[in-house]
Amino acid sequence: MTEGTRPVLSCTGISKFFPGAIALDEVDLTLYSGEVHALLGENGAGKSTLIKCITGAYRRDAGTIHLQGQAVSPTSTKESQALGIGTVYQEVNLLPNLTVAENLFLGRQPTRFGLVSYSRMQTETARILKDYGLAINPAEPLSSYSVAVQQVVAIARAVELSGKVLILDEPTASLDREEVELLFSVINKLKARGLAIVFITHFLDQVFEISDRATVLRNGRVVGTRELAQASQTDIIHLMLGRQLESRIQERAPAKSGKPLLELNNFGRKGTVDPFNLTIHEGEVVGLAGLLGSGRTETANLIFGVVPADQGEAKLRGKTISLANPRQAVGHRFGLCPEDRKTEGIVGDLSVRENIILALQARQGWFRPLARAKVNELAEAYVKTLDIRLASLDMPIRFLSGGNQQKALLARWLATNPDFLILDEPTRGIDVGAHAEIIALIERLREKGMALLVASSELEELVAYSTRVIVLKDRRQVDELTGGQISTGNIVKAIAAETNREVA
Amino acid sequence: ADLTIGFSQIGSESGWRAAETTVTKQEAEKRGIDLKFADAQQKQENQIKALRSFIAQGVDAILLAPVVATGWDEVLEEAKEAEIPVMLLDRTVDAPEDLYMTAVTSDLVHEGKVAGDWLQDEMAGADCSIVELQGTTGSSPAIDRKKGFEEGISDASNLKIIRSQTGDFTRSQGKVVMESFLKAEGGANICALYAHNDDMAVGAIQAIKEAGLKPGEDIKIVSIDSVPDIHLAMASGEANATIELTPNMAGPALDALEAYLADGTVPPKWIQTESKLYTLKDDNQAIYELKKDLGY
Amino acid sequence: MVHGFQATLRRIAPQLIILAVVLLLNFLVFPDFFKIEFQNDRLFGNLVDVFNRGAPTALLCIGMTLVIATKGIDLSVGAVMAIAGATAADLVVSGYGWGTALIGAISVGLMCGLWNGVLVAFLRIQPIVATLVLMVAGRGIAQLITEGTILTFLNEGLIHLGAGTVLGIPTPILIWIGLGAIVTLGVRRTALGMLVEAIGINEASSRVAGINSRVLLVSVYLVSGFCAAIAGVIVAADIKGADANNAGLWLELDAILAVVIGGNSLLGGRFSITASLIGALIIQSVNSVILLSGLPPEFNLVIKALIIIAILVIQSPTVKHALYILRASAESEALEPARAAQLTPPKETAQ
Amino acid sequence: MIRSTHLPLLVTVLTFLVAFALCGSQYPSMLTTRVVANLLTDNAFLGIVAVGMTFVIISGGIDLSVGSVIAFTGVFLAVVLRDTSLHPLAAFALVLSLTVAFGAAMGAIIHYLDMPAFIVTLAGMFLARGLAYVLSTDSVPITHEFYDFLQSLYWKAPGGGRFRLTGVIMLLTFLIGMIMAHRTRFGQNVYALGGGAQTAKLMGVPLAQTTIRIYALSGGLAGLAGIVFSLYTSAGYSLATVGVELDAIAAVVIGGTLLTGGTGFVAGTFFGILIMGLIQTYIVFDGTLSSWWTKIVIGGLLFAFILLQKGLTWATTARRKPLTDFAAP
Ligand SMILES: Nc1ncnc2c1ncn2[C@@H]1O[C@H](COP(=O)(O)OP(=O)(O)OP(=O)(O)O)[C@@H](O)[C@H]1O
Ligand SMILES: Nc1ncnc2c1ncn2[C@@H]1O[C@H](COP(=O)(O)OP(=O)(O)OP(=O)(O)O)[C@@H](O)[C@H]1O
Ligand SMILES: [Mg+2]
Ligand SMILES: [Mg+2]
Repeated sequence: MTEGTRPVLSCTGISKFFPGAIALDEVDLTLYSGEVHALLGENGAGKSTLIKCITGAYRRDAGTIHLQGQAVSPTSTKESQALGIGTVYQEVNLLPNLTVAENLFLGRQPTRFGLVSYSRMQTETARILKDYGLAINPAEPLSSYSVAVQQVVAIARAVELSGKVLILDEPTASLDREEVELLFSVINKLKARGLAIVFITHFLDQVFEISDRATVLRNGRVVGTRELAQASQTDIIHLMLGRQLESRIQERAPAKSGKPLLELNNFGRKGTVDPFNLTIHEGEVVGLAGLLGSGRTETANLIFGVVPADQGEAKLRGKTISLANPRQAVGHRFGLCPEDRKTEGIVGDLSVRENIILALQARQGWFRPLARAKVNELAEAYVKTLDIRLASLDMPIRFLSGGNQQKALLARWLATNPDFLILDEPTRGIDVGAHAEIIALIERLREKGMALLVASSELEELVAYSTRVIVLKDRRQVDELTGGQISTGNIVKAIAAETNREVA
Repeated sequence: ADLTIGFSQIGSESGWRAAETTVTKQEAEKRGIDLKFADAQQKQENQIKALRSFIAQGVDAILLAPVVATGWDEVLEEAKEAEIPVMLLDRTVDAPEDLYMTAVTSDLVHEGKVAGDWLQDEMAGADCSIVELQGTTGSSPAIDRKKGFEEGISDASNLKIIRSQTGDFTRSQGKVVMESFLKAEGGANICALYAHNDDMAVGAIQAIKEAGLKPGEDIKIVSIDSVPDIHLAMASGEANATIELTPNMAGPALDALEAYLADGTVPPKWIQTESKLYTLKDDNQAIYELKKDLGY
Repeated sequence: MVHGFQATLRRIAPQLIILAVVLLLNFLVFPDFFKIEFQNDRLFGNLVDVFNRGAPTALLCIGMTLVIATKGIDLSVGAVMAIAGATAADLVVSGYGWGTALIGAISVGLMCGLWNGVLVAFLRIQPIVATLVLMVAGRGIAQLITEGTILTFLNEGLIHLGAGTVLGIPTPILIWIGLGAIVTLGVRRTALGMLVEAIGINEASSRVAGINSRVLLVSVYLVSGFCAAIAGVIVAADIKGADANNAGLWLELDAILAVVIGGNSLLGGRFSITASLIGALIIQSVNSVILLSGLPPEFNLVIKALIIIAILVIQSPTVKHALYILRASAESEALEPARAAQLTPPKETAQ
Repeated sequence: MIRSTHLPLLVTVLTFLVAFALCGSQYPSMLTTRVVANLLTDNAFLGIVAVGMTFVIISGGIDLSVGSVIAFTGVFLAVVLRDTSLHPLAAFALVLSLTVAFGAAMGAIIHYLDMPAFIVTLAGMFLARGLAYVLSTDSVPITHEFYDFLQSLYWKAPGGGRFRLTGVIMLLTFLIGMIMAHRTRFGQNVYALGGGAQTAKLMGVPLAQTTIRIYALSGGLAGLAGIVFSLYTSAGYSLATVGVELDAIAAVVIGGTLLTGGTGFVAGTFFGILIMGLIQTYIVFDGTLSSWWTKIVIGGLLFAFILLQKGLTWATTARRKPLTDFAAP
């Protein structure tokens, strides 16, 4: 602990008002040199808003910020960068059209004779990314890499920019264990160098693993700051939720495998996913496990027709069907909650209400608008069951906090009452309370007879709800675990085994 | 061998222009000339490009209907150097005379003046408030026809232009602008309309009729070009006078060229076409029949 | 529905105010501006002219609003007007009735819309370039039909569409108001409006949600082609002739301007056809001021530019925001400070 | 090193070479220095504005005012040189600072008032041409020995082609433009802006400064193009260069730059200009097209080029990244 040293950054009385909502109400935050400070809270508690106020992305309505004792007031992220505050915002905020190297060095490119030196930029990039276990071509456009890779690049950029403070808003949401480990080793190095680090996440184990202190927000107010060495997970959860999280580890109803629903034979697409066979039954949850880039997302997209398959056939209840585009999939009562909620999920300027009924309306057709009463009923029901925090159903969905957007997307598909629901990283960015809620929800849906395919990087979660787990590696199915075989250990083993086999 | 001649036309912005193109093609065909036609879409830069391409191609002569008077020196010099004679059609240019062989044009100022003179005679000293429909702002016919008309009525204190607005040489703008004139001044207070081309006059005639007035009687109408539709209007007494701008500029130009090539006859620098005045006294129906197939 | 009406009114309030101001300007330069009389069996007056002369732009901006809502733009409408007008004229001149001519013109307009729509939705060519092709070639096609001349016709039925009246009201006014109402109801009483907005905001998301974005995209270009065709027929009928060279020339810019003055974002998404139509009236009123002012035509463009810049500045999000804050702080003098601050909307900066 | 992102550029270059060869095989006199020199001279002003337009389009914007600014510049120069005794060089400096300021003002309005570039520059287009009218509706010839001197600076190649100063100015503009786009921080910021303004802002790109500079650059280059155009015609004319903005946009797009912003090449624009020039030259050499067929053929060829580009890009990238890129319309 580094008590006694003077604070690097201290914020007092930060407030931020949005129409119909007080996002931050007199929030204080103090960061010391060499500490990792976790910022915790439910979805919509105000964490991201606080970050944006500190870094000048939002104009705060009240409050002061002192950096190493000096009052500062950055009005743009450029200024905060110049002050030595590096930030990763919640959604990956990099430019897909620029190359990896250009993204990493935007604004501080190495120059020679006043001209940007590409060769130096690229060698530097390769060197920096090696620390994070990424061996990618720095000269390729960023868009050719997955969200996870982009996330790592964003982190690397922020780290490079942070002279004094590093702020990470849910950096691990789409990362795998290995990447998280690498990230933590980088954080520890920075910590040793005396940086102050703000770490926002909903993974409490990660909080306890890396952080020294935690500040908890609830409804825009600070409800407490704790030394983590002296606190337990339950304390923190209690602080966050204002209540105890009832233990949900209940006896699971045995998987009663229903009739086969969807049969995929030799289904695949050249250069995307190797052909595979998969049968999904009613009332079962098939988990997709694998490392980053193993092809989970691509498999999900293939089945939903986002990227049409170019070989194999699909049978729904024994009848051959076509899955050439999402519209057909929706027509067959499929649903897909995509991984990349910002670009493939939300329709930002439409209201939360409209976002929730969008898929249902699309299935109903253009000329049969849902009745207003029905729409309100649906939207209100899901806002309640999923506990979506919002000022009004009429606010554009992009103003919701990240986790709440995720819940609204889930609501969109639940509203269509699908037979088969594909969830790609359904709990990404969801707080502990809601996390448990969603796991329970998946369980309930399964019991009702729905078939689910869930891709997730969180193995505990997969283990919790899957009745069958398929392990992917290099876009190929390499293993399948059923019943009692399903455990975190076995999944990790299955992934590793394959690796060893290849190495051998 | 057959002659190859390049013809750089401004564009096809009006019926008159289309007629000029048709007539030029006919005249060339009549003489067995291979005519290379280039439409410049109203842009001088395209005309210069076309001229340069003609030169690169090594045509025997060039017909140029310049979109504007200025800016031709350089390219005409190149043509001269390549010994390709250039004949100007319907407008002349601001360049030394030795750079082109001849210009076949009407006198735009003169046309305006004929219109002014006609109106002065027609009114015979009575007071008259005139509204004017100008051509496209900045185009040389608009400038010169305005100037000529003002000259034509300058010695008559009874004639006064009370409103003048551009109608862009088009029929529909002519109608729109006339409508606003009628309302702004009151139909009874307008005694005559001068339009820089017939198309605008035809549009204005409709506006006058819709306002419940009789074009040609309540409001005298004089315009320029002598396109078929204005003769039709004159035949039914809805317009009073038009001044012809012949679309056959190429005929005299090609005659001069052939004479020059045959025996070196150097044509005059300016071959002026006639600016013939047509009034209600002419057999307008017959003129209409005569003109209607000329490609206007 | 009362709720819906109030929302609409709030949405179009800025446009109505601007329209009122510009009309007032007209009144200042020409005191008889608001005088309407019944003359010659028809309503006669400057205000009627604004509505009548605004018809082509108004018609165009019905389709343009939808196209722009999908994040697109249709530069070809002016050329489509010329083609449609030429087709109608050509048909009546060759002896067909006005009904056939109208149907012919509309079919041609729909074909143009289909062409644009296919380029945009299926070949994935950016709308501005895709429609640029037809903008350039279309006028050529129209001239091909008329052979460069003004194709004059005398068919009373067709002329009635552009220059006739019904109960004293010029037909074009009835047509644009009618079509505007039909399309507005058509998109708002069905799910179409929302779905169009969805694909304009985020096509990828919409597609994943199961929306048939391609067919929807083609449809909006079809509507645009349809509107352009009607506008083209009206313009031709107005002067009893199809002027392929000049019909609708540069009118696409006016239509786009009307949509923007109507407060619709060129980046797609939320739209209001009613507001665009008022935008078209605003533009026509500006033209009217210029004509009535009696200033030399050299000044036309400068005046138009300055008035438009003024309108746009007033409409810009930044100025709107500033006005909002001003009003909020004025209203909240009496209120407690926290609530006052709450009224302040976010000046959006992130995400 | 050739990257996948360079593909559109390669396609454009290839298209030009193939098209030139095809034209040459039909009309051998198209393969002369005259035609090559004409391509450079006649398109000099268009090339210069297209460089500015490339920056604007890469940044995700558009500048519709350039054609009018060229006309305004010409009229302004002509009127100033006619009515005052100012030296042309001083007049150039004056007009360039005017057009730069004009562009910067549009950029400032776009940024600070948060308005779409399309509309702001449309108003700018009306304003610039309106101002040109107010200065003079008549075309005003420029007669100054300095102009004669500048016009006499050319190199006559064997075969009769004249490589003029204006062509050289265009080539230099392209060269500097390429360096600016790809080798300076400003250039990188332009690309960043095109990739997403909000994201770029969060990454610390100075939006206001960059936007203003982009439009100032475009305005300034339109001014330079105006100077070149006035050298080309020795006159100022308020009706000149109507619709040049569309030609410039078309050239930029044919050159492989996406109108959605974020990707593109200044060098591509150069070939875009050459391709458009080639189309025009070919049509004149052919000489049989009527006015209307000329329009239809230009539209058709524009379409063909876009399609070709689309097809090639698609063929080479489809394997790697299927359908997931919703080429935002
Ligand atoms: N621009 C905005 N307009 C209106 N309300 C907003 C806006 N941005 C955020 N909010 C609201 O402010 C609150 C705080 O949001 P914030 O994104 O800070 O939450 P968070 O703690 O980061 O949540 P999460 O864990 O889900 O990311 C939310 O209720 C959100 O709806
Ligand atoms: N570490 C990496 N190095 C290089 N390329 C990677 C890496 N991780 C992912 N990729 C690329 O990203 C692409 C995306 O794969 P996909 O999104 O289907 O994986 P996933 O299993 O869903 O993983 P996740 O959703 O966690 O990103 C892969 O095709 C791969 O080429
Ligand atoms: Mg957040
Ligand atoms: Mg994934």
